[in-house]
Amino acid sequence: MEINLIAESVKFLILGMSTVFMFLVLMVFVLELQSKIIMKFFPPKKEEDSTACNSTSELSRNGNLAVVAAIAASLKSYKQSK
Amino acid sequence: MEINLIAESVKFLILGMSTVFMFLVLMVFVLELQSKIIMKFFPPKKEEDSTACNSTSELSRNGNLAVVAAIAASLKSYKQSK
Amino acid sequence: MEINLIAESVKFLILGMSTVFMFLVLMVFVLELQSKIIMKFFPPKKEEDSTACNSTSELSRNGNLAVVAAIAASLKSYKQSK
Amino acid sequence: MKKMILQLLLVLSLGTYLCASDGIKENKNQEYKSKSVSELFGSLYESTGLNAFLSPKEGEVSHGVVVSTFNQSGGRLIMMAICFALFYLAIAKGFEPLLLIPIAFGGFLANIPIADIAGPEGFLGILFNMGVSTGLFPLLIFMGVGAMTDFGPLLANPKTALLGGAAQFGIFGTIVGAAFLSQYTGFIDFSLKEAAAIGIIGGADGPTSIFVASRLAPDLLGAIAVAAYSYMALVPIIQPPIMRALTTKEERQIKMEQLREVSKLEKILFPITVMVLCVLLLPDATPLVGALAFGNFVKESGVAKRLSETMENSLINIVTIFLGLSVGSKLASEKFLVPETLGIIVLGLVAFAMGTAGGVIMAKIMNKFSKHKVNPLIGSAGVSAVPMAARVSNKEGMKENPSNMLLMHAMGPNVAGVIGSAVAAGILLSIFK
Amino acid sequence: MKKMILQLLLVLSLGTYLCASDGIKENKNQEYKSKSVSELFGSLYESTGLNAFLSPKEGEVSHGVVVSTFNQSGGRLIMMAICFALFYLAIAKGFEPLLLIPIAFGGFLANIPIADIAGPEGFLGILFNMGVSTGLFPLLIFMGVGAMTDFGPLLANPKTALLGGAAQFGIFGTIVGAAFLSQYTGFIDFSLKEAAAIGIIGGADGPTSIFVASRLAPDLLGAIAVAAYSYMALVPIIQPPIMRALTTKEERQIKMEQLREVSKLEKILFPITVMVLCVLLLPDATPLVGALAFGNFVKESGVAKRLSETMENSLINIVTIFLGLSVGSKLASEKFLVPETLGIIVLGLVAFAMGTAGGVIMAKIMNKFSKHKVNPLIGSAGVSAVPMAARVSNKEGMKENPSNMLLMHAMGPNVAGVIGSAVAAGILLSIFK
Amino acid sequence: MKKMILQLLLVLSLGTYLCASDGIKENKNQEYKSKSVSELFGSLYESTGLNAFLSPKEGEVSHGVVVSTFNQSGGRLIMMAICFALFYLAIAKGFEPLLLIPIAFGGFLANIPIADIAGPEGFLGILFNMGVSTGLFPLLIFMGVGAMTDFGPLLANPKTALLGGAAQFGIFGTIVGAAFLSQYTGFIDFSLKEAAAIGIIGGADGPTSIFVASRLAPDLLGAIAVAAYSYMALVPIIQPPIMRALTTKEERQIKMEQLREVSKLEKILFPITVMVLCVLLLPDATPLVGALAFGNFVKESGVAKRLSETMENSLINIVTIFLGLSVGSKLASEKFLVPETLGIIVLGLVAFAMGTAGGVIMAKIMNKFSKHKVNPLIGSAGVSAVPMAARVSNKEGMKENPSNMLLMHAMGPNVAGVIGSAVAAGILLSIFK
Ligand code: NA
Ligand code: NA
Ligand code: NA
Repeated sequence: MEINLIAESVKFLILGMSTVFMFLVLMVFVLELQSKIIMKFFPPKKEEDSTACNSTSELSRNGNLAVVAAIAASLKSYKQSK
Repeated sequence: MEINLIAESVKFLILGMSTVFMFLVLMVFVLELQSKIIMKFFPPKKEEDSTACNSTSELSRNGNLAVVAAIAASLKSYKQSK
Repeated sequence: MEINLIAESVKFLILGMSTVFMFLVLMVFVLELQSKIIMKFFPPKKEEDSTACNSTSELSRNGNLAVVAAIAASLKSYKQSK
Repeated sequence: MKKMILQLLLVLSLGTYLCASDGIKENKNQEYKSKSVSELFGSLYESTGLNAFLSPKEGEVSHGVVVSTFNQSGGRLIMMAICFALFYLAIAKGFEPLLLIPIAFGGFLANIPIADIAGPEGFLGILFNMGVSTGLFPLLIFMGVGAMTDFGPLLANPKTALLGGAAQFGIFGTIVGAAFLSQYTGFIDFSLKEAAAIGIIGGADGPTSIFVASRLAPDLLGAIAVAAYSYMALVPIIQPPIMRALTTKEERQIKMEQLREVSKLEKILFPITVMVLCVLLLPDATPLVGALAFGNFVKESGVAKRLSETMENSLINIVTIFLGLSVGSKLASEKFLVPETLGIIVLGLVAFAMGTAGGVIMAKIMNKFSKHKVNPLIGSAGVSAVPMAARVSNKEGMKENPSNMLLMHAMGPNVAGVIGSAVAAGILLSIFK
Repeated sequence: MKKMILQLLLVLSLGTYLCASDGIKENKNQEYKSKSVSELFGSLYESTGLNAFLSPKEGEVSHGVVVSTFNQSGGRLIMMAICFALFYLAIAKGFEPLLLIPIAFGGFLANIPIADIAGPEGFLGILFNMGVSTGLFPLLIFMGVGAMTDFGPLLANPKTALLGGAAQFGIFGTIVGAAFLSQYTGFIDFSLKEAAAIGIIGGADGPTSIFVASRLAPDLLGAIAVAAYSYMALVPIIQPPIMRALTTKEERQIKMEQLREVSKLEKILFPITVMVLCVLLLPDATPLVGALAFGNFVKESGVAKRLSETMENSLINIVTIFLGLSVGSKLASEKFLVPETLGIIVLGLVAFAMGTAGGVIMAKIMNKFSKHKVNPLIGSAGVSAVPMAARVSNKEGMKENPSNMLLMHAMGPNVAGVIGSAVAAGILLSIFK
Repeated sequence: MKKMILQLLLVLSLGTYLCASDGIKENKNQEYKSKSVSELFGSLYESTGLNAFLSPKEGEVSHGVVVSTFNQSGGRLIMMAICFALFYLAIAKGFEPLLLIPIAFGGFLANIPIADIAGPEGFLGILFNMGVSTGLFPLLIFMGVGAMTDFGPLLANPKTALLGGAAQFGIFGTIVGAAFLSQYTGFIDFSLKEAAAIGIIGGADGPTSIFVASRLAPDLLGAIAVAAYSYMALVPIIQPPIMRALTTKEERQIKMEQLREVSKLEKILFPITVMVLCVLLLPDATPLVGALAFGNFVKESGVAKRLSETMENSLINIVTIFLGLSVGSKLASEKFLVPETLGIIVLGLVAFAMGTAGGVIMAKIMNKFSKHKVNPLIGSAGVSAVPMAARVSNKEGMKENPSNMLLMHAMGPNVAGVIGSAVAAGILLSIFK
């Protein structure tokens, strides 16, 4: 049986776009619901301190503690000299 | 033939624990002997200098020589300013 | 048929060395030609600035910007104190 | 030290003496046929590439298939020239060099006569069978992409995901286009499977394209991957005219509200939520979406930094090298120099254009129904091509109003487009299962 | 740039023209059967997870085995819930996240209907066959562990190794327990091989457990690995009550002499010495002990830093991702939701408890025969679970006397426990060879 | 937390209850035969290495071949001693530790009785089949070498490439030597293929040697690799006497003009140029040259730093570990303790000596025909052994004139030697195809 390629592909277009949209609309709906629930029951705490921490931890992850120590020492000796 | 699982597993317990201990007792014995031999014939040299070196080499391994140089420069310029 | 190993291997020697040389002589010739063409039509620009840049970019690649910033800050505060 | 070596030799002599009786002399060279020096040079010449290009042989088998004499000589030279052109574009023009360089180098290697590097025993063929046929490499890349992607902008404004949905029109519209070409041109003949594999170029996502093409149309893989990455690199040229043609000056100046902050918990839950939806609606998309979600989940969890850093660095880099070379192996002339390739190149451009238009038009439709206006310039970012397409949106927006920063707003549809394409891929894989 | 692309298209046109004669039109869609739009939506619905959960089919094959209807629907949902619980424990409670996150994600993927991700052609199945069936992944992890471990504390006080030996009572005692359950309960039926694989949980060593289980009882692998890692994370909860119950206040306050310094040469020779003993006494343990010794030898040799750093970083990270996902693939409902799993969970706890008790009691026995007193709190560290168990010893010690730092003393039995478990694994593998 | 675990157990109980009907009790231990405790100890003793060494059995199969009783006992001990000697050389003397440590450890593991670690199901065997039989590992190493190598000094003075050509006399001369040994000694019998594989030691390039040997003489691979790396480490001892013997004091004092600067474009084009030549003249060398050129091209392109850094770090390190262990698996006594090994060791030394001489003499010949004098001390660097041989040239030059820095001049022939050996490898592979 000869298949009409165009007819078939138009069907795919309909199937595909409606499924993609169904998926994403549902996702939008769930995400907004989820966001409301989280905002209400698990409001995020202020994290300023944690970010300050973070940049230090990033340094230490690179194994640069020695460098940090050297800088600290240099700053300290500078301050003492004042 | 029906196997008595408990009897078998108790045999494994005996076999296993005695072999593990045999292995470890032998290991303890060999390690202590080895340690004595090494202490006598290959006493470790003082390695203070080498450890000092090491921390530098660790820095350089991370390709941070430029940073080290910068620190050195900053310290030096500080000292000169005194 | 018995093969005379030495005769065969001498043939390989002749084949191999002449091919290796043919390849490399050709390579030398092409490289010199190529170099002349490049020098004439695509002369390299001065790249001093770019190399200066490079060492900085190398630092940043290692994610050490924070360190660089710290050094910069330490130098700056030192200068200000003068 | 010399003493040590002497001792070693001594020990060896002893050993060999003890078992010397094993060494019975026998004729080990039976396979080898003696040749004169001129015969040796002759057969060496016969195995040069020069000879292979100059005198192609009828019925020569390469990479497991018979190759026409044209594809043995001129075809290979054309392919090498194309690979060199890709090198030029990657290096001088900055076209997606991370993938185009390995792909083009793989293509160059695959077109070397005699060596059969892309054949089942060549190293490109081995890499291909190990990671592309199995689907492993694109999924590992997707893990790394997940570990690198911040879905925050999407979470801050979820409805922009719809723009990423509309951009998938590029995929399905192109399938229709491919069917059209097959039906009405005399020399291009795509099967439906092949049409679907070509359409996925419109997803503007390398790993998704490669994953789908390796399943639906492995012989077109090279052309599809090259088209996908090339057009991704060309996004700054393809998209702006379409974006400007479909929008008014006022629309392009729309300012969007600042994005709210997204909590850590939302980010952690996001990959799981997407997975659950995907499991319920479209399990066939779960390998792709799952890999992406895994990478993102490990990253956002924050408790396994070692793993997420590995996924976005050494692992993705290693796999990128292997994937690029493997995909390049499909640029062998006998696979690439077919009329279908021309169709793929044309259709790939169509796919990007339709995806862009889809996203922009969807934004205009949304503005009809919502009071929170969306700048339609961010619609084009729905095609993915992360983060290039979002940058294009931003740049176009700043042309109209230098103070209008659209980048973060465009990242929402941009990352949604990745999910949208993976869903579309799942649908196509499901149809042809 | 446009010119370049036009030229590229031109070259292609030329190429395709030259071989256009190859493109004979034929019907390439023979496999494909046309469907109406509603049929397409219908068959898409049939391939949704929703449908798979709601209407499980008799005789459905997944991952190569027939799956009961319960395991197709409710079973999979229960497993997903368990995986989510593991996520929670890993992220919020810090339970061994480096392995539990990949394992639980793998488990989640393995329970997705239709996609068959853990099947022989799914990517989890491929990873499993590549690295777990062959034993490669756990051995590579062990190399990394070797490259990360400092055996110094053990070398400084070798006799503490005996504590690491006594803790293996957890392994063999649990095998008896498993046999007991099989003999006397109606619904749990472990073979001896399976009992041995469960016992190895008591080794408190992930790679060892996985290596042994993948050889002796592959179907129980998921449950065994999850139990092993979960109880390793629970060590700070499981051990202290047992430690306190078995020791007096005076014993817990024993101060140990400071450890002597260990020379570099001793550290270099240690892995070789252990290997030689292992070769002489128990070759079946040499793959595991050998991988550990190799990593440690490369590290201590100090002349191949590139390699040891790779083993303890990118290599172990990459393999951890792959291993976790692969192991997770055995959390598919049809493999996990069997009565045996309940037995494994109970027995795993028993194993940790017995191992802890074994180590503590051994320390007390040693104190009877030696004038160098050992604090029995370090005995519990003999179960491995490096370095968690040693930290627990330290913490309990400091509770009695804040100035009594036991950490380094506990590291001795801790690392000896790793070797002890590997030896025990060798014995079990040898019995069932 | 306890509550959580109880809930988990509850869920599990529910699940297991629901499908408890699956758990029909059956005899799962049919394979297992009960043994008394003393029988258990007896069979454990029989599976010890001690027993295997003391009472070797006729007809024992290891790694897929029957092993003589000598090779089961004394042979394995000799091999272990050799591996320990290699450890000593690598660690204490700095002999190429990055490769000799993994190789020697692999050799040690391969000689463990019973465990069969180098067999097809042991992990060394699996690694070998995965990466050495397929040729993948040496090629990946070569990619890394390419990404690490700067061909600038060669581009600045291309004619020094001829020195790297002349040094290949080491390869072909040694083949003649191997044929000589086979013809005229009673106990060594190399086939022509094996002779070729041995000759390649003279290339002084690890990956090339391994690639060729794995194709032409896999059974000799262990000895060839060990010889290649050992003599590469011994270059500072082997070369200087030959260099001094063949040159006059005046020649050694020749000062060379400073090298011109090489433009970025030249460096980018270089790998492509070499590849084109290789395609035209010797496609059989393209896998090796191609891998090297790929790594170098990615590096010099400068637009894919992520990839080149991965190739020269994590990727090459991981592959080095795997390659070393795999190659070591061929140090099993039954493969290594054959008279041929003695021949390989002698011939390897001959190969290095001839290569060195070839390079030096070529430099002297070139000086006869050119006004730009070349210091013949840089000729010896043509054997490759990058960068050790170039350093030797530099050191010898400075002995005569402390201000004469030859290092950069020697790097030209040094890297040309790598290409030269790859070309020679291609010729050999082409002859025996
Ligand atoms: Na997309
Ligand atoms: Na243990
Ligand atoms: Na060489």
